[in-house]
Amino acid sequence: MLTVLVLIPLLTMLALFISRDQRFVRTVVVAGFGALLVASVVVAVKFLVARALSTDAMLLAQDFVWYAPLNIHYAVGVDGISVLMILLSAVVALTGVFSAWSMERDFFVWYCLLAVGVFGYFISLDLFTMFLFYEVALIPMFLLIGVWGTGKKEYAAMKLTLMLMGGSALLLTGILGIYFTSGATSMNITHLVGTIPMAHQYWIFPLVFVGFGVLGALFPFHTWSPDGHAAAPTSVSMLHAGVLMKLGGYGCFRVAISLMPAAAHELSWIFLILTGISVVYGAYGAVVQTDLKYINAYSSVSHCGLVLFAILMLNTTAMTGAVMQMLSHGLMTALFFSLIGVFYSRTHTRDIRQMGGLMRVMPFASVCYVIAGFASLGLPGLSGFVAEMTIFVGSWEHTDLLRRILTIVATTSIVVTAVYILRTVGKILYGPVLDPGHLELSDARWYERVSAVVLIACIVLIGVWPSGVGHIISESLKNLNIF
Amino acid sequence: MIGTLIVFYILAAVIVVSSVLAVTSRRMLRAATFLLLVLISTAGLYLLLNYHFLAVVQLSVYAGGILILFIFAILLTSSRGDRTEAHDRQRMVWGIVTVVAGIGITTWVTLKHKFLYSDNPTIAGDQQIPVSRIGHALMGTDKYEYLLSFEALSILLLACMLGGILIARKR
Amino acid sequence: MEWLRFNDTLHIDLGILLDPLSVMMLTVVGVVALMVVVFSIGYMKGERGFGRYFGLLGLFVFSMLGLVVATNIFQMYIFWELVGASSYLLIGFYYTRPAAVKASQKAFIVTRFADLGFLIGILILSSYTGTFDFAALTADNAAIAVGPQANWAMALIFMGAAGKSAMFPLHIWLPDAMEGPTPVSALIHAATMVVAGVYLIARMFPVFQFAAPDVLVLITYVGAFTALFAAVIAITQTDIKRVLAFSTISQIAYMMVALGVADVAASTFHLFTHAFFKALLFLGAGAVIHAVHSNEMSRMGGLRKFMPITHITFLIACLSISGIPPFSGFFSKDEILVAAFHHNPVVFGVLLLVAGLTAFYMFRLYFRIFWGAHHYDRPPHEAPPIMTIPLIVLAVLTCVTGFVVPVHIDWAIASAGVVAAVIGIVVAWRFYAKPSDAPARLAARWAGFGQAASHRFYIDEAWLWVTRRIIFGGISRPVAWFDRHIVDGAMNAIGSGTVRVSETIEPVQGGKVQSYAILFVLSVLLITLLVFVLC
Amino acid sequence: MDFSGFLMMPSELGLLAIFVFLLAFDILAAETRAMRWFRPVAIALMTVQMVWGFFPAPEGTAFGEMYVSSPLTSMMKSILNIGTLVVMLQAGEWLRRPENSIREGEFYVITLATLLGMYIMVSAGNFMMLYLGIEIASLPVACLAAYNKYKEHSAEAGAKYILMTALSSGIMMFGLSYLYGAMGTMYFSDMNAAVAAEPMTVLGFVFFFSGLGFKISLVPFHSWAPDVYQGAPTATTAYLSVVSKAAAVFALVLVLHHVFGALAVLWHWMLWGLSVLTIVVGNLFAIRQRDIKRFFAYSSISQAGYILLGVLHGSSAGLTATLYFVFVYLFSNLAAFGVIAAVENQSGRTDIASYKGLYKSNPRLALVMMLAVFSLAGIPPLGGFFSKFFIFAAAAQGGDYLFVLIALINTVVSLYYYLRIIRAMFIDAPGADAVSSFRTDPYNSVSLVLCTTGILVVGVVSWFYNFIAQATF
Amino acid sequence: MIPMSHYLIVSSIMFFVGVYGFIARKNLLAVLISIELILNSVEINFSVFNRYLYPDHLEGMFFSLFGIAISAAETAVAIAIIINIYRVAGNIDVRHIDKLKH
Repeated sequence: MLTVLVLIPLLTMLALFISRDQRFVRTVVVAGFGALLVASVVVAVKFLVARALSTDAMLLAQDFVWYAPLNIHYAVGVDGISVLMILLSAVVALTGVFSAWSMERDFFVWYCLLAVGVFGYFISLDLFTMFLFYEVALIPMFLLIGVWGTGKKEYAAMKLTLMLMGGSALLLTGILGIYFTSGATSMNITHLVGTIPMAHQYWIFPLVFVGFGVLGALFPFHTWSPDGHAAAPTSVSMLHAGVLMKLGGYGCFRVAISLMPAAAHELSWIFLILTGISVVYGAYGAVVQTDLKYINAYSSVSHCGLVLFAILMLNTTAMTGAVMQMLSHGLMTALFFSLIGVFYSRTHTRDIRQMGGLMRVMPFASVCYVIAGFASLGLPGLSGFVAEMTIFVGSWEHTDLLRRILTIVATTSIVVTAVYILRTVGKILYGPVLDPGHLELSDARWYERVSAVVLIACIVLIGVWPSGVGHIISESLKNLNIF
Repeated sequence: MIGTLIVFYILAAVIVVSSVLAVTSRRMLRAATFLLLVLISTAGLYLLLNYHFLAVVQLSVYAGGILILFIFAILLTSSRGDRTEAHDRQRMVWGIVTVVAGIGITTWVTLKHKFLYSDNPTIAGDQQIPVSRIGHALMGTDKYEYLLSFEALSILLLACMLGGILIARKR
Repeated sequence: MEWLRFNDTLHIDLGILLDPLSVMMLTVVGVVALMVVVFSIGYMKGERGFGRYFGLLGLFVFSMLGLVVATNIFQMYIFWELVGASSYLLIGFYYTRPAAVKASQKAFIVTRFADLGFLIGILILSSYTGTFDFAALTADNAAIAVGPQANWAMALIFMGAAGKSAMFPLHIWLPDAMEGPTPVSALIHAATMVVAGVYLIARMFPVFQFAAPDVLVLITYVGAFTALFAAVIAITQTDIKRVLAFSTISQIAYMMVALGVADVAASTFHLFTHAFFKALLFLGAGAVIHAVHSNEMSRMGGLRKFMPITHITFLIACLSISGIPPFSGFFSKDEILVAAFHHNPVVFGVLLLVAGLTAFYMFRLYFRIFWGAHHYDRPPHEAPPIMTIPLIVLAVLTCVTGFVVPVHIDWAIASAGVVAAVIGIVVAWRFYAKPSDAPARLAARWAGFGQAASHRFYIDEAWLWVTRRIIFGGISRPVAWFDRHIVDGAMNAIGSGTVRVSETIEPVQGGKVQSYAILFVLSVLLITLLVFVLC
Repeated sequence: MDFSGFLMMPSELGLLAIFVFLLAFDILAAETRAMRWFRPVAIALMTVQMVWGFFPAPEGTAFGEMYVSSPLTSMMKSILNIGTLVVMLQAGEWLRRPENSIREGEFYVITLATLLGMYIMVSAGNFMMLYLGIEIASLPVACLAAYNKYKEHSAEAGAKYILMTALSSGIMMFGLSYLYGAMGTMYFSDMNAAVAAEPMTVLGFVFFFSGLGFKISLVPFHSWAPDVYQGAPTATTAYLSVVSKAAAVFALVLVLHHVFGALAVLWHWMLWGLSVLTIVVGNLFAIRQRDIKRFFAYSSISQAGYILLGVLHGSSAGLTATLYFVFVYLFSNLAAFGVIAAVENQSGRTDIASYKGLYKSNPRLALVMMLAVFSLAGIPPLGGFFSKFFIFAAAAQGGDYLFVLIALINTVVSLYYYLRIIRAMFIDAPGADAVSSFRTDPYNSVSLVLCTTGILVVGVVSWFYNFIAQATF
Repeated sequence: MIPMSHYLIVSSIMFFVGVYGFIARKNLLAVLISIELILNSVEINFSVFNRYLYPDHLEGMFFSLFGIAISAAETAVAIAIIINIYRVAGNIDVRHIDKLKH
């Protein structure tokens, strides 16, 4: 059942190979990713139905032996967290298609491959397939940025790919360590819980955490992010910041924390400090940037740092917040990038010093941008607030001084976030129109609007009705029983 | 017995001196001649070891075959520059280092090793090996018999011949 | 209704809490908002973004009502933030004006900074009481012990309140916020949002009282200082809306002092009366600005002839704020003075001084707008009925609200207040009702002080220095530099280092067979040796 | 005398028959129109041989343990068959060029002879057979390297190869003589019983090992490889880098396990150091190459390091992983060389710069190259990912996480230079003298399809791994 | 009575002299001559071991025998290639065959 989520983008990709003209390509892609969204929703509904009947950690699970000698299975299954991630990915992927409306066929081929990796990753239960899909998701990035990007695209693509692959090198070592030191006869995550000897956890945990952390923009391994996002084309930035960076956080949780909770307890302080730095550092870094995408990239460092920060707090509340933050950041950053794409495609600049008064010229896009900004700075009613508050409340549950201080440090980021968001909004949207040429520009086209509206709808949904997702997440965490 | 000893040392001396000369002599034909001396002396060693058949093969294949090839090749490719070949000092130093190290290690190893029948050449069959035994061994299919190797060798020779022709023929 | 559950004990509910306090606030918000909306129909006519304006106004009122009826501190925080955001949007309504944009950003960021304290305060409080709920927090048997934690929590919560209510030194956003449309200022920055801080502390008052009395002392002094400080600045301002803004700060500080001296009733009463007369003042000012198209006092004068309704209502409001009986301000101010008197004579003295100053600057304003010489190219005309009706309604309310609450008036103190006010009015009349050189002479004598006051004691500059130098120059730029050059540089260095090594070893593969042979043979020998040695 | 031993070796006999038949064909049909049929016939026969190789061969020993046959050796031979077949498919276009057509037949014949040598290497039960096999597999290859004999590069490659081969075979033989001296036998089984960690044995082993290391192109015995790979005709390079290397790996695996098992502690650490060195040095050199053949030489050097990683722990999983790795490596590397051959035949160029914009002009070739390169870099879901994973798993099973980490970090470095190729093909704008759009030779296309299928399928379908696994031990 | 080690020392001297020649000589044919020395020394080793230590079977002797044949084949191929070099490059200086290095 879950495999459908992988098959749909795969088939879309194959269909693209035979399609020739642009119209057909668009039809195929929209149909494919639309079907993917529908399938994701179906999966979510099925999951909820199944959840009512069962308290197993993973539902809708299926298991096929793949490489018997090494106990590698093709094992899939979902819990609430992965279901939400799947929904997020489907939404962002579909909106990404709309934002990439004018792209050629080859672009979508790699785009589909990316989707294959992402969905495969989220449904995987087996460490091997998980890692496999993880890398499948990373590699198309090189071409997507390298071929269709802008600016220092080759450099950015190379750096991104190499740094992420460097992370996955650590990761693979960790995965092998998990498998062989546990003495288990399975690579299935659910079977590996509690089997890893403590002595080994000490070295495996950092490897796995940093390995995933690179993708989650863990300080100081985040530097691929500004360059990569700045160089990537709109929809790739959307998918990358919106979904791919979540792979890191999800992996940290799913593998590092849930398999090695003891080591996580012992070592979390190191990574808490690092992620705490990420949170504030990313925010401060964003304040002085002048390129819209750099601002957003640093802001992603900050927000994704908060995700890892929350995960490391090792309690249900913070973890719930972390997942919410993943959703929230995924949607909001996708929205940001999509709008930046709108601006960039019209003004051909991303330098905030050269823009101004766009609110007058492109009211729709600008209002959406303001909404995205509010979501980013944590305005109640939008998703960011819920996530951040849950995280802060969760991390405050710890009473030791270090975590308290770090929490306070992390909370200051919301002020700094306000500073850079408002600065950006003020510079590009408000004020007089700087470039007379900009007066001529048109507002967002219908496909761009679709993308923005869908994302905003999701942001508002989570913001207004957080207990929906919150419940799903905390239920799943309870069933996992790791805290 | 002392006679064999003397013969051995003479041969050994010839081998050592000629090999050194063969690789240091500036003129190719001289080098080839010293090689011939080495090869012949080696045949002498085989005789001392009572491997008469081997000595004959050594003489006929090496001295009779290979060396002729060498001499043809030298004549074919000789040119003026060849005669005054200057040695590359750096190479020589490296070469000498290698040689000293290599001889040192191998000698140390051979002297250190406790051989099963150490220094006892007279055990079992210190006599000439009958050619028929060699022939049977060469054509036999059992253990310590070498029909398969012989066949393989023939393929090697055939393939090398083909290759040689491929490279050497004019077109 | 449970909105979001954090853990077994903490959860955010969305609910409605109706008690006298919230009903009072609801009344204020409802009435003022209605008046402002009506007034705006006239005021905003023909403006670009008419629809947007009312949309945002609606958002604000929604948020404000949500804040008022909040049943728990987190719900309040939610709407608190929403209020801030809508305030941001409304201040920045004229988004093409750079000043408006700047002001809106400043307002949002300063209050956000304060809210950070509020949030941390909530976190501390909730983690140690295990609840967000006001009812549980303020219940008589609430198990809240005095302690550093409580002090911290409540002090931080007060920081949030101070931000929203523009207490020193977080007041800087409020004068700038006057860049927004005037009715907005009336609604948000005079009557409702800015008193949210007072409301919050009133709401949490039992907690302050039992768990953190030290914080109440802090509140008292901050309030007293702010009151005086703002009043002094108000004297020197020439922009009528800024005068009103500082007056608002000063009046809210009054309320804070009342809270600090543990008289919640007085505080909320003043809140109640202040809302109406301050809204009235702002709307009146709006009508004036609408008529003369300027905020500057120097462009006004003698308007009493052209705008009689505005004039009368404005006068009523001025009298009320000055504390002249029988207008509402008198009653509420008196309450506060009484409370302060019983609590701390110094504070009382300050408040009395402030009362005088208030009367002085309000009438300075009044005289300079409605009296004195006038020179207009085109004669200004009275505002249309849609604008004057709200003025009238508010003026009536200003007159009557003083009697809503039966108060016992301590005439001794009341007369002191009234005398102070009258002195202020008389001085203002002497100085400004007729052309006079007295202000100039006074200004000359107090040049340095006046200068400083008119520059609002350089607090803005100080904040600017903090943000520009510390945040941008001291943290962000170094962080960005560090990121690009050290962190990223390290990553790049790994890459280029590898390439460098690759370049360095390239000659090893120089195409010479004999070098290869040396390498080969020596390696074999070396490996052999190593194996001998190591194994 | 008992010649029934020959019945034990059907694949050798089959290959020998093909060899003889083609030799006769070549001699008899020289310079006639019948030569047109030479290529199809050769390829058809080789295909038959390949298929034939998959049928179970008799197991056991023959000729007094000179010859050993087991499912494992059959598997190895089949892998070599596939590689040779692909090389033959790819060579055709180049051999048909006017300057080569006169010696077209020799290429196939000599290739088959060397393949026979590799069979012997794999099936040897005695060091003499092994040595003969190695010589058969390498001496004629020197002629293939010098095949374009009028080109200086090719001649130079041939000379370098023959000289270095001769040196290494001399050193190997010296090692063998010491092994013989220490243990008094050349038979694997007897030696296995006699082996002990004495200096003489150790010296003999290291010297012998260097000979195989030379063929596998392990650092520091690798230095011939870049030069020869670059200078030799592309088909020869492909053959050297895949089939010849694979045969040497197989021989090494068998010798290490069947003969020197008792010295495992010793060679474990030796191989450990050498494979780290190989991976690192191969990568460092590969970074800056401009010629694509030379580039692939270094890339295949570093791949050799990964191969050793599987051999290192002597576990059965490691052996399976090694074989599997070689199997995947064969497809990946040959796919790359197929593309190189196609481009070279079209443009005569082998510098990486000539690949700029290849995707625009020849998208299919570029895609194949991309798959090949990604597979070599170990990117899922291609075969290379699986093979690397299994190798690492085998190492991790042995507890050698440090090495796994080093090797994995090196894969990142390798990814850097592999991505350079991708970048040239997909991102860079084609230069003025870019390769134009062309049709690939049908035989070569078949080979590319075969390799691409291999890259895509071998990993995802676990049958291959299981097939290899059941043959090993 | 000749100690076996003397044979071995002679052969190893011959071997490394050959290695020296391979490394130091310029002329390709001289290099080839050095290779002959190397191979020849190995064959001595085999015969000596066979005779002194393991005279029951003829393994060493046969290895020498085959070794001689192999070295013949090797020489043949090498000379063919060297002559080809001479044809293409006009000389057989080993230092001139260094075009392949980038």
